[in-house]
This record gives sequence, C-alpha cells and structure tokens, in this order.
Amino acid sequence: MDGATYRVLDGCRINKDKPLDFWFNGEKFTGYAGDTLASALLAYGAFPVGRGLKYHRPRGIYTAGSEEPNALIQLETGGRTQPNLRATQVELYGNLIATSVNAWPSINFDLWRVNDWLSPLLPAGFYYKTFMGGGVATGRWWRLFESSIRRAAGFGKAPSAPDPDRYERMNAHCDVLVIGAGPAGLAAAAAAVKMGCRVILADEQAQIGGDLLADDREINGAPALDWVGATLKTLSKAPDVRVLNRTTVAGLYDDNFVIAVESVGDRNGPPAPSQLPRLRMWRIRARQIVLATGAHERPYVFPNNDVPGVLLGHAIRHYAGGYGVVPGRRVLLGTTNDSAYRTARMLSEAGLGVTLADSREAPPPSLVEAVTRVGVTVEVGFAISAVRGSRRVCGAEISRILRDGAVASAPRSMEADLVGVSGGWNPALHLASHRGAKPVWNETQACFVPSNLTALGIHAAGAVTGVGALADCLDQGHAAGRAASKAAGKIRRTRKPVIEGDDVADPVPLQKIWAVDNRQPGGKRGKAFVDLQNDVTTRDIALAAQENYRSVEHLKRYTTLGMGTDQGKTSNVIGLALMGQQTALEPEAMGVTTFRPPYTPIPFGALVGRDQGELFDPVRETPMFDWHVANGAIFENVQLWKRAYAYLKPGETLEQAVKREVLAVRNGVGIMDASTLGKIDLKGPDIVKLLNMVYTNRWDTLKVGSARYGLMCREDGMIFDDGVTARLGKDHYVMTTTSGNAAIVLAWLEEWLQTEWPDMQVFATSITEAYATTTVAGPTARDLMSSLDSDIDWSNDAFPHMTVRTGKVMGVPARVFRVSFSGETSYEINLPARYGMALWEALVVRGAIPFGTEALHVLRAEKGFILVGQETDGTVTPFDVGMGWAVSKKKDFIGKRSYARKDTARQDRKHLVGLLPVNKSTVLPEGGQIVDDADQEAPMAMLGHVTSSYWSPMLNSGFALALLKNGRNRSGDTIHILSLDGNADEARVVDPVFYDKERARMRG
Amino acid sequence: MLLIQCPYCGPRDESEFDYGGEADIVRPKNPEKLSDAEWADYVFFRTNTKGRFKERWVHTHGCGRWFKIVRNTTTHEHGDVTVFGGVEPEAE
Amino acid sequence: MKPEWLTRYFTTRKGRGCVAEILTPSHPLSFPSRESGPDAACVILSVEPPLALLDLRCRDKAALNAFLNEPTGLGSSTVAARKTNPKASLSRLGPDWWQLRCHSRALADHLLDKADDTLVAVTDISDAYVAICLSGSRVRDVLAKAATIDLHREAFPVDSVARTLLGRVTVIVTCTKADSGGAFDIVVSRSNARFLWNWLIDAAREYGYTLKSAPEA
Amino acid sequence: MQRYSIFSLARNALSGHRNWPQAWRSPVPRQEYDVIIIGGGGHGLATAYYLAAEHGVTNVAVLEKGWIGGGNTGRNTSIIRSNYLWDESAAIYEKSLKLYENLTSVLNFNIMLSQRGVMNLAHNEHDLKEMSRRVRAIRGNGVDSEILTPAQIKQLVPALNTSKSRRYPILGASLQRRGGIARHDAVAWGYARGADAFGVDIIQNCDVIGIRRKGGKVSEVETTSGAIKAKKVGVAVAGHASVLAEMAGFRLPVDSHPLQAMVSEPLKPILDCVVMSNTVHVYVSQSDKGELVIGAGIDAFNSYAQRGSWRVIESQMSALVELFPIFSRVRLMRTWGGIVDICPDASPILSKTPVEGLYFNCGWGTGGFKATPGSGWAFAHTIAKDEPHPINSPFSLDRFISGALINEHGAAAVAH
Repeated sequence: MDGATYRVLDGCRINKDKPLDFWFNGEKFTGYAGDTLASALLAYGAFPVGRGLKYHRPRGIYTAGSEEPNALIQLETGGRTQPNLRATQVELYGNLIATSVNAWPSINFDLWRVNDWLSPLLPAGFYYKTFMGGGVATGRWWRLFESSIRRAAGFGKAPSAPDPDRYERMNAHCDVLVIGAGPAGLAAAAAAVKMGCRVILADEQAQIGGDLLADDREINGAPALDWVGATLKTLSKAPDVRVLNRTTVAGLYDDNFVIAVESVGDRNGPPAPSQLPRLRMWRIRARQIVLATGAHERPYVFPNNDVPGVLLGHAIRHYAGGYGVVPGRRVLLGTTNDSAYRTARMLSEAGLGVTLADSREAPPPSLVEAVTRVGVTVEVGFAISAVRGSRRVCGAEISRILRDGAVASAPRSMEADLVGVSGGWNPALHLASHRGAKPVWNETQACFVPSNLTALGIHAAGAVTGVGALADCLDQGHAAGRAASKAAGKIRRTRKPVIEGDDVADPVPLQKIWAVDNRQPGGKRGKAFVDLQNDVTTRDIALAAQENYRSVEHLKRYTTLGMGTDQGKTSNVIGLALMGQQTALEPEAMGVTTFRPPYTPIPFGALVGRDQGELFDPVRETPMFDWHVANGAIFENVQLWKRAYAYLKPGETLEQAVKREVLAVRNGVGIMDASTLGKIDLKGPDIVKLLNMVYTNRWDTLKVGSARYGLMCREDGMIFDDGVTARLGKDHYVMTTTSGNAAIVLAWLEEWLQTEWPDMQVFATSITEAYATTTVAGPTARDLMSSLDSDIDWSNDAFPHMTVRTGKVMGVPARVFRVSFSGETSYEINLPARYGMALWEALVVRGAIPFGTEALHVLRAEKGFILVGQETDGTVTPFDVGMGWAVSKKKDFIGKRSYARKDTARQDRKHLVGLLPVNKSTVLPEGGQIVDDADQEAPMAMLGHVTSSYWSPMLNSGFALALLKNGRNRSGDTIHILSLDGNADEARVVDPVFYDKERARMRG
Repeated sequence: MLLIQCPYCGPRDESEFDYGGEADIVRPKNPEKLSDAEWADYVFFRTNTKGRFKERWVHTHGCGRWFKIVRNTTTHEHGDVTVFGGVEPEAE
Repeated sequence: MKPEWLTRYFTTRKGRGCVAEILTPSHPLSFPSRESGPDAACVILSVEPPLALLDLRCRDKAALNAFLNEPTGLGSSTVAARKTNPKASLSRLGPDWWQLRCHSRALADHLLDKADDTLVAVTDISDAYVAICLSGSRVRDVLAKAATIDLHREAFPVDSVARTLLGRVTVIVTCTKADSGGAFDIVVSRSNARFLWNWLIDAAREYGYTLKSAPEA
Repeated sequence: MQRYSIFSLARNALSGHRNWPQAWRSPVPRQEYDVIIIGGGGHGLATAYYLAAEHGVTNVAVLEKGWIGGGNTGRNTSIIRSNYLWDESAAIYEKSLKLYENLTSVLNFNIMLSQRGVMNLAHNEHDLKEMSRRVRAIRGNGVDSEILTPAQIKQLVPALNTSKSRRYPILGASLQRRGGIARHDAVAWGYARGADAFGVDIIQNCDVIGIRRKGGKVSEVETTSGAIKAKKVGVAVAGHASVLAEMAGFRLPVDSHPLQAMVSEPLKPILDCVVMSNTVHVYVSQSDKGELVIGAGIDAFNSYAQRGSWRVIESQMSALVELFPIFSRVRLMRTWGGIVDICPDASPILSKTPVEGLYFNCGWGTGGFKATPGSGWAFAHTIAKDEPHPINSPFSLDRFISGALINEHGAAAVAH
C-alpha cells in the first residue's frame, strides 16, 4: 500500500523509532511498536477489513477495544494460525501475517454479497420458515442447503496442525484483586497497597492507564499520564503487588475465584521463546475484588450505519490520542452526550475539518464555546440520520431530532469521509453478573449498572458505576480500595490523597436515543444495523415483536442479536430498548440477557495448560513396571494404572502369548504382578462389626491366620466390589479390593465409619502401595516357593488354602496369602514395595513364566469366578450370580433389605450361566445378546448377554459366561446369540464352572 | 468455584473435596421392619431443596474427614460448618 | 517393545543373571544428576532417601503422647504443622491422623514392635511414599502452577504441612526452609512418583532447574 | 396458522414481512381448563401439542414461569440419538427419534434436524467390551448402530487424534448414523406454534406457587397470575420437579445438578459428526452457524443456579484438546449451565403420582432434549387416558419401591 497518510499526530502508545512491517491480505504495510493491527491499518485509511455474517456487506474497523464486532481476522498460518481474532486486540509485531475472513473470493469482491440483494427473502429467522418440502422424509431440502449455509457462516478456519506452543496455569492468592487499570483501578490499587494488602492489578491492555491514554487529560494540574507513572512506581515498590498487563479477566466464580489470561510469549509474535508459555491462565482466589472495568461506548442506529469509516466517537479519540491516527479528512461526529466534545476539540486542533451534531437542545455552553473557538461547527439539536457510500463513507445526512429520536426535518447533506457516533455508555458489568446478580437500570445515565455486591466482596468503582467525570472515578476508586482492604481484614489509618480531574464544570445529562428513523421524503433509505456482526437490523427487531418473540431472550435467539463473538457488547442494550419501544416496556422491565464467562474469547489451550499429551493424566506404575516394559509387555489402562495385559515373545501374536501363559499356569508355575489390587489395613476392636455390615457373609468366626472371600453391595442390594479379607492378628485385618475400586472401597468404609457409626473403633489405612504383590500360581508353585530362602513352612497342612502366613522371604519380611483366582495352587506374596523388583527377577530366573491380566481372565473364567465390572454392571445381586450361599440370613448388612423387594425377589431374574458353543471352534462374541428365536422381528425379545468369552486351551473349545433370564432353570437348553452380520451362533447352557469343579487343584 | 471451610484444615479449594449429597439421612435401625416404600424412601427419595440446603462433604485430598455445611442452592452462599460425632475439631 | 509414550529417565534393569539370595531394594526415581535451563539455580529438585514412615491413627491424645514421647521426644500437636527434632518429624494430617518420619529405620522398627500394647494404630507405610525436595528462587511459582493452597511465606511458614492436590496427584507438602525462595518437601505415593517428577521438571522449564543426584537407592 | 414455506416467504417479502401473524398468542389465562401443563419447555409444549393433535384435548393451558424454551430446552447441546442399552430406554428414545424425523413437516416449522451421525469412542479393554454389548443390544432393538475401526474413525473425523501413543488411544467406536443435532429453540417454538393453532393457551411469566388438592384429587393450581382450576395437571419442569412435588405433598428420587455447556467462536466446517467419549470425558459437535458445541458431565453438588464450577470447564477442555489437538488455538466464546434432574438409575419418570389427576414427567437428567417428542407423546397419552402407555409404563415412580430400576449408568465404570 502507498504511505500511511492518516498518521497525523504523535500517539502516546506508539514508538515511532521502531517501524514494523506486516502483511494484510497479501499486501505489505508498516506500523510502529505499540500499534494494534487495527491502528496500523487505519493509518492507511478506513477501508473494508471484513464482511457481515449474513448479507456479506463490507465492514471496517468500528471500535478500539475488545467490543469490536467487525474486524475479525485470521492470524498467521499452519499450526500457529488463529481464527476470529479482533484486529483491535492484536498487538503489532514484525512480519505479522493476517487475512480477512468469511469472504469469497476476496474481501473486496465477495460473491456472498448476493445475500444483500436477496435480503427481502432473508428476514430474521427465515430458515425456520423454509427448507421444509420433500415429503415424509423431510429435511431433504434442508440437507441440501445446510452444507452451503455452514460454508457461508463461520468466519475463520480452525488450524490444520497441532499447536506447537506451550500454555501454563498459575494459581494466585491476594487480599484485593483490582480489575481494570484505568483511573479508578489505579486509585483503588494505590489505596489497597497503602492499607498493607496483597494486591493484584490486572488490565487487558498492553499499556496501563485505560481511558487516560486517549488524550490530554490532567490530574492535579499535570498530564494524567504523569500521575499514572507515579502510581505505577509506588505499586512496583510495594512487596506483595503483582501488576498484570495484557491480562484479560475472563470469569468470576463463587467465593471470588477469578480466571484471567495473560499474553506472555505472544507479545512479540510467534514463535514464543521455547520455554515461555504463549499464554498463562491465572487462577486467582481473591478475598475482595474492586471492579474498575470502565464502560463501552454505544452508538445510536441510523440507515447505512455499517459503511467502513463509521466508528464509535470515543474510538476515534483513542486512535488519535493513543496512536496518532485519524482515518479521514472531513469528520462528522454525532453525539447525545458531553464525551464527544473533547474528541472534536482534539481533531480540530490537529487541523481536520470537524462538524459536531449534538442531538440535545441545550448542550453545556462551556463545551460548545471551547470547540467552536478551535473551528468546530456545532449543529445543536441535530443527529446523524444516514450515511452514504458502500466501501467508504462518502457523505452523510443530519436531521433535526425530537426527544425520542423521531426525525423532525428534511435531512441536510454533509461532506464527510469519517463519521463518529456516540450514543452513550454501557458499564462493562459482565463480571459482576457471572455470579448470578442481575444488573439494575439507571434512568439518568440510561444504562444498566451493577447492583450492590459488597456482600459478595465485589466493590464497583469508576465508569462501571455509570459515572463519567474523572474526579468521580478517582474518588470512587480510592474509596473502593479502602473498603475492599477493610473487608479483607487489613485496617490501617491512611490519609486520603488529594486528586482532582479536569472535568466539565456544567455537565448536561445525555439524551436517550436508540435509533434515528429516517422515513422523511428524500432521506437515504437503507438497513440500520443494531448488531453489526450478525447483521441484525431494526426491521428484524420489529419482525420479532410482530411474531411475539418479545422476551429479551426470544429476541436474542430469534434474530441472533448479541450471539456473535463480541456477545453484543455494543448492540444488546439498543436491541432490547428498541423491542421495549414496540412492546411499551421500559428497558428496566425488559431486563438483559445473562452475561456469561468468558468476558472475551479465550483459546482452548490456555484452559488446558500443560495437561496435554504425556501429562494429560497421571500414570501409576507398579514396582515391577520397568521389568514389564523391558520384556515385551502390552499394557492396558486400568483406571490410572498401567497393567501388563500379556507378554509377547518376539514374533508371537496376542492369542498365542495368552495361550502360552494360560498353559504355563495350568501345567507349571506362572507369576503375575498383582500390586494394583487394593489393600486396606484395618486395626481396632470393632473390625468384625464393620465387616459384618459391609459384606454379605458373616465374619465372627474368622480365626487369626485365615482369610475369607466377601461380596460388597450398595443399599440397593447390587454387587459393587468383592475381595478376600484376612486376619493377621487379634485386632488386625487386611482387606483386598479390585484394582479399579481400591479408592472407592476405602472411601465407602470411611463414609460409614465417620457419618453413621462414629463410635465403631476401627482405623482403615491404604497400604496398596506399601507392598509389592506377586501372585505365584500353578501345580509346581509350592516347589518354587520352597526353593526360596524362607522360614515359612509351605506344606499344604501348615499353609492350607485361604490362609495367611508371615515370615521372611529371601531375607525380607513378607506376608503370603494362599488365595486363588486362577483355580490353581496359588500364593500372593506381599513384601515391602522396594523389594518387589528383586523378588520378581529372582522368580523369573527360577523359571516362573510371567502372565498378564488377559491370561488371568481366561483362567478365572474357566473356574466360573465372576469379575466385578464384567459379570456385574450395578444391576446384579449375589443370588443372580449363584452366590446366595454368601448371603447371611441372620445378620443385617448394607443392601440386605433390598432383596425382599418384588422385582429383586422374583425367581426369573437373569442368572449367571456357562455357555458352550455348539461349534466348538467359535469364540462367542462378548456382549452378544441371547435370544430363543433368532429370526424374530426387531425389537427382539432379548434374554441376556454374554459377559465373558474366551478360547480355553484346556477344553480346546470356546466357552463363555453369561447372564440369562431364568438361566438357573435352563441348564442344557440351546440358545442363540445374535451376531452383527444378521445370523446367530448356537450354544448350550451349562454350569458356569468348566474346569476342576471339585476345586481340588486350588486346595492341593 | 467454592472455597470450602474444612473444620480441620481451614478454607480449601472445592477440587479437594467430594460431595456427599443431602445430610441427616440416617440408616434405619432395623430395615426388615420397614415396608418397601419406607425402605425406598431411605435409599432413593431425596428432598433436593431449592434454597438453604444441609449437605455433606468429605475432604478427600486433605484430612479425609466428612462434615456438613449449609449452602443456598440458588446463590451458592455457604457456611454453618458442623462435624459428625466421634472427633471434635480443635481450635485452629 | 517399549511404548513410545514412555519418555522416562530411568535405568532399565534387565533380568540380572545372578541367583540372588538376599533381595536388594530399588527406587522409582533413580537416575544421574543433570543441569538444564538458563538459570539453573531457580528450581532445584532432589530425591530424599527411602523413607521410614509410620501412619499413626488415634483419638486419645494422651495415648499418642505416651507412645511417642520417650522414643522420639515429640508430642502430638493440634495445629496442621510439623514438629521435628534430630530423631524424627511428626506431621498432623487430621484430627486423629499423624505421620511420623523416623530419621532411622531402627527407630521405626522399635515403634512398630511397641505398637501392640498401645491404643495407637501404627502402620508401616515406608514404601508407599517417596519424598521429593524442591528449593530455589522460583520454587513457589513452580508449586503454584498446580497447588491451590496459598504458599505465600506468611500463609505457609516453615513447618507448615498440608495434604492437598498438586494438579491431579494427592501429595503432602511441608515447608522446610523460608529463606531464598523457600524449600519444600513433597511426599507422593510411589506409583505416582515418576509422573510427578516429570511434571515438576516440565513446570520448572520456564525458570531453569537443576536435578540433584538421587540418594543411594 | 399461516403455513410457512418458500412461497409464503416470497409472498410476504412483497409486503416487507409486515403481515406475518404471531407464532403463538399471549392470552390472559381462563378460570378453568381440562388440563394444565406446568412447564413451557420442550417436553411441556410437546405434551400440549400431542394432547390436542393425538387425543383431541384442546382445552389446555401451558403455564411457564419465564419465557417458553428458557429452561433446559434453551441450554442443551442439541444432540439427538437413541443408542441406549436397556430395551425400555431404547423404545422411548427410538420413538422420539422417529418423531423427530418427520417433525419439521408435521409442525411446519424447520427444526433443522441434521442426522450426521453420533460416534462413541472406546479407549480401553473395558470400553471395547461395554461398546460391543451396547451395539448388539441396540441392533436387537431394531435401532441402527455399528462398530468402527480406528481407520474408519479417522476417515469420518480427520480432526481426531487417532495415534497409538496417546495416554488413552482410540481403540474403536460405535456409530449411530441416524443420530445428529437439531436447533433446540426451533423444537420449542415449533411445538408452541402447533399447540397454539389447536387453541392451547400458552401463558408466559406465570409462576406456579401452589397445587391444591380436594379429596386426594388435584383441583386447582395457584399462580402469580391468580388461581386456575383443572381436572388434570401434568408437570414437566425438569430441574424444578422436586419443588413442584413438594407443593403436591410428596417427594421424588431426584437431585438437581448444574450441567454446563459451552461454544467456541464460529469456524468454517471442520467437524461433520457428533463425537462423544466417556473415558476422555467430553462430547462435541459443530452447529450450523459454525460453533463447536461442547459438553460433558454434571457438577457434583446440588444446585438451581444455572451455573457451575470452572474446574468442570477446565477438565472438559483438556479432554477436548486431547482428542482434537488442532483445536488448541480455537477460542472459547461462551459457557452457561442448565439444571438437570437426575434419578438414581439415570432414567426418567413418566408416571402417575400418589395424587389422582396429577402426573409427573421428569428425571431426564442430561438426556432431555433427544427425548422431547417421545416424552411429550407418551405423557399426553398418560394424561389423556389416565393410564401410562406401554412405552412409558416401565418409567413409573413405583419402580423405586419394587426395585425394577432401569440403570442407564451402565456398569459403574469399574475396571477389574
């Protein structure tokens, strides 16, 4: 592009000694350090940078901050691209690449503009009224149009490659969090620091000062920025103060938990230095909060108000004062309040032709005199009634205006290439509403202000309370800082500093104008846009009222008003006020839609921080984990544990490995890492009382050195865990649980002990990780154990099944349990975890074959032992799985009463059965649904499902466990199991124990 | 995000606790005397109050103790921490 | 076949061929010391030797004092804090829950033998936990990346103890030194030790860190 | 009711759309109605519509305390599917899906049903077994469902990370092709317009503060706009079910929880089907306007505040970026919350109650939107006939007494 001809002043935010080249839509531009992408572009004039969502009319930069509806851009490319950024919030850096979005083929020639000509056919909510043809299978039309609607909508594109940058989280605590570093925020922070508080001051802008950066305000007779500098120095010297600029406070939650996103490595452009995060998510717990978030200017609406070159009046002042940019030569400012006069004076003093149309009958004489003295033409009682032009403003019209905004005279044509409109101020009270508090309407300021939230520890100060004068902001800020410090418990006597601002002596309240309706003959017709991003016009609001979508929420959802990325920051209040005019309701009665976090959009990565990839979730490793990894183990995730599923020898398939491991245990001796099983140490005199209540069977008779299996149910009578509990001493037991339920069972015991039976003397402590557990199982297990240097008598008489012995194994104190899930002679050796690896290696060297969880599941299934979570799913009772024997008739226990209920007591519930496929070589599908008639029409009468199904090397046949309706009484029947390809497998119902029915091997 | 006042550890972030639902539901002394409806009332039916609601929390990742608070289920304001029997909170 | 997601610092111990009669202990965090990052002194991470740690549960303060006073010289405390002397350090975790860290294995064994004739429930959890030490000028920032408790020097002075969450891992944090950024002792369950160690190193990358060599495993 | 179509749209364009009639009236409530429906959400409005359309009962009022569709109907992630495990659930959710498939033409209101497929991911052995059981049970119930390999998954959803070296690698998925999304507001407005055309009175800003009974029979409803008599009263107020039950003098097996959801900024098309994962706990779809619509589970504590804790959003987001690493730089635009009423067995209550003439429709928990038409259809039958239809008789309040629960929590996610 040719030179930046609109850079006419020296902006206080930019450094002219550091020019920065950047690319926009493929063309090269130059800006300065301190510029935003928006200010740098405006230096070349107000040309189109985006397109409206629906009519795709050209749109220019409209504001100077986070409330920007138009200037959405796609930043950078490839893995680092970011869609939908606001040019007004992108800090300029060297070699920045940005492109416009949502236009095809180009921003200056967009074919989707056809929608603007078809607009009579596209009123608000048109899509609810059409695309409905296509007969019974309706939606055929809709499917056809849906893909084109999706392509037209959507603005930017998602990145195509994973994100190379880092993100961090940081928790922080403070007495007082001040949100917003404008005059009010700085005064509040200074007051809180003087009271001895830990203070965090956060502001979304790169530079500190807020509105004071916009022009030549004065505090205590000196330039305001000197006061800002002095205040910042005192803050930096204080011990516990953190000043966070470039940090957007995005959400405010219960008990003043606040989230804020700081741009760290992002500031001088990608790539961020390798260790630095691109963004840091602050998670702040503040005792008290000062809300000094200021206010957003709002426009009033008139036909054709979306032409590039129409901006908010205050934005023009920020671009002039902050960045030295005025994107026009002839300026027309339309205002309803005093704030535009300072802008008019600044622009006129810079040599631009300025006309100020003030809609009020009697604006403050001092202001009118001050601006006319420097050459501004003031049109009292006039408002902008239209703008001419399509890609650029090339003229406007002003009309005399009545109190309610109705036009009272023929329009007067005005020469203008830059239009500023100032309709009033909306306090940025979003954060105060995040905790559910509804804002209240302030009639004199014609805006919604936060309700009094000091009870929640939130103190509002400055423009967010609706005040405009600088002196008020400074006073309120100081007062809020002190009040917050006191509420945070920091009481210190401090002197109130003298701070005066240069405010208007004779202020006049604003005039409430929402839209200028230009139906005068000769007046320029055209769409008057309320929501510039979602293309919602005044006609759309009238249509919503006409069709009875009259509540403020129906208005929003029917017209999509305020549902864009700016969340209606400049449009919501105008929209609801215009609807109020149609339905004779004041804004107070209309109310607002709910303000929701985040205040402005946050990248997903900032929420995730470093919880990604390898650190996404903890990995729990057993003491023998390194050995499994080094010896061909395939792992499965069991909760957070990594458990060896099977050990593949080189060239072995999974099936072959499992078969080898099963045969090793059945014929020789296998070892398994069982360290993940929950182990709970119980101490105290009342353990038996506890066990009798949580397990279904009785525990009074368990002798020291013995162990017993138990089923644990919830109060609805359904199984939720099982395991063996052994008695080590008079008042010392150890309970084992399934791996997945280790924490759940300990929590279950603690809940009952603490909340229901506090006088029961039992202490429960998790020792799961204190012991490494190795299961040694198989017919030669005893020989292997005997070969170890140990003082334990391994003979069957001295150490029978279901008992526990303690002693030394290879010089280390150990507890050994004779319990068997595989059905073979089996020892579970527990020794201090630090020795787990050494024992495992010693057993491998002595010829034991490691086996994984899959082999264990084949072994236990052959024995008909249930697996909680596979045979049971929270709807299965002990009786259903044939363990009525374990349910005590006499004592009460948790869940017992539920067995007497009608549905739980009925005899034809689903029972555990065994299934043998008629064709021996089939392995029945797990989860297969069982039916009697495989050819019936769907929905079919399904009688149960296959819970576990494997190939048994011992039976040389597939076999399965299943839950079958009335299964106990159907032994010998043939049933069908549906398969996904339409036909079915046949199987015979048999007893669920397939191998060693007499349990001789286990007891051998 | 609640800041919960554990009676033993002081104020801690909500993420350290697990929720225990409605408080003061006492297990019936002899369940076998109850009708199915009375048993269901204990196991399944809840008050689910809109407003001030007495509920149980457990400081799972802290001291492991159960305790009760009263929380307003519409505004989330909370306080009135009370403990279960058996162990008294010491003065911090 | 080592799963690719495993980037661990560990020494692989292939099955050693010897027929060892006496078992030797192993430690999940055993690896050489290494410096890394721009300013290595910001965060120093080191691993404590294997613990001699006893879990004490008791509702009768007198019984607990009687059990502890003579052998350790430490009495129970009501405040969530640590009492320490050359023999051992006692941390209170709950109203009826303490953990005693014996500075010698002998002391732990002695107390375990005495356990039967006292109302105190004593459980040896030495191998269930691993202790990691952090110190250096930015140690509080590293911990604040995941700890939600306030670690400010006034809110969490020396000898303060808190059982809390570091991200998704439950730990016991103790402030052991206040000067030069402070020093903290982190006790984490053995199975989570390696994950937390990797997590701490990743958290310290931004500031620069040093790994102190692991003790004799 | 003026028919909506491309032709009526063109015709009205000529007169600047100034002649469109009201979509529904805002009448002053009468003294008495045959049936009062409390709750102007999707379920309440659908019930009123089917009472009129299927059973000819038109002397009906729908009382809504705020604005219709303002509760959970306007706060859900608009997902539609019927891939449920138990036969009873499959029946009612499939009935709903079948009604959805013709709803646009039946109501003459485009609900923008987009049957783009709903995919459930499996990340471990337990998930694979659970998935196999669900798909087979669903097929047995005559509902479409299929199993996909990781390669097929990558082809359908290129943005997904299907690499083997993730913490929770994707081992497979089930897919219901007839599942998808619809515009939730349009469902409420379509039923409201349809019911209004039959003469049903829709009364907004009318909060019910009391339910009067005479001789064990419901007689009158007390509201902020005065008392209204009725022979039958149907309650469909979702998260507020317990509040209304208390007015009628009985309790429910229900707890109300926040259910949060969120949307990203609008993007060009990047995700063409609904992706759900229980283990890496999140689900996501892309709306027609381009936003990624994201949700997961409830906040643990009871609440009526329509908002929840930040940590729930953080964990959903970690799960989403774990599944879709390319979304890390996409930005979160808005988060919000609804109030969902959860039963112990995560199945609804569509039932008569201890009070004669008073019927309750609640307990839909996180699955209310997909059930809207089926729930309204069955509830209308129950009210009209004073007897539940076979499709909703299993979902009686008494099941909690008999123990015949329908446990859709599935295996309590317990791994061996």
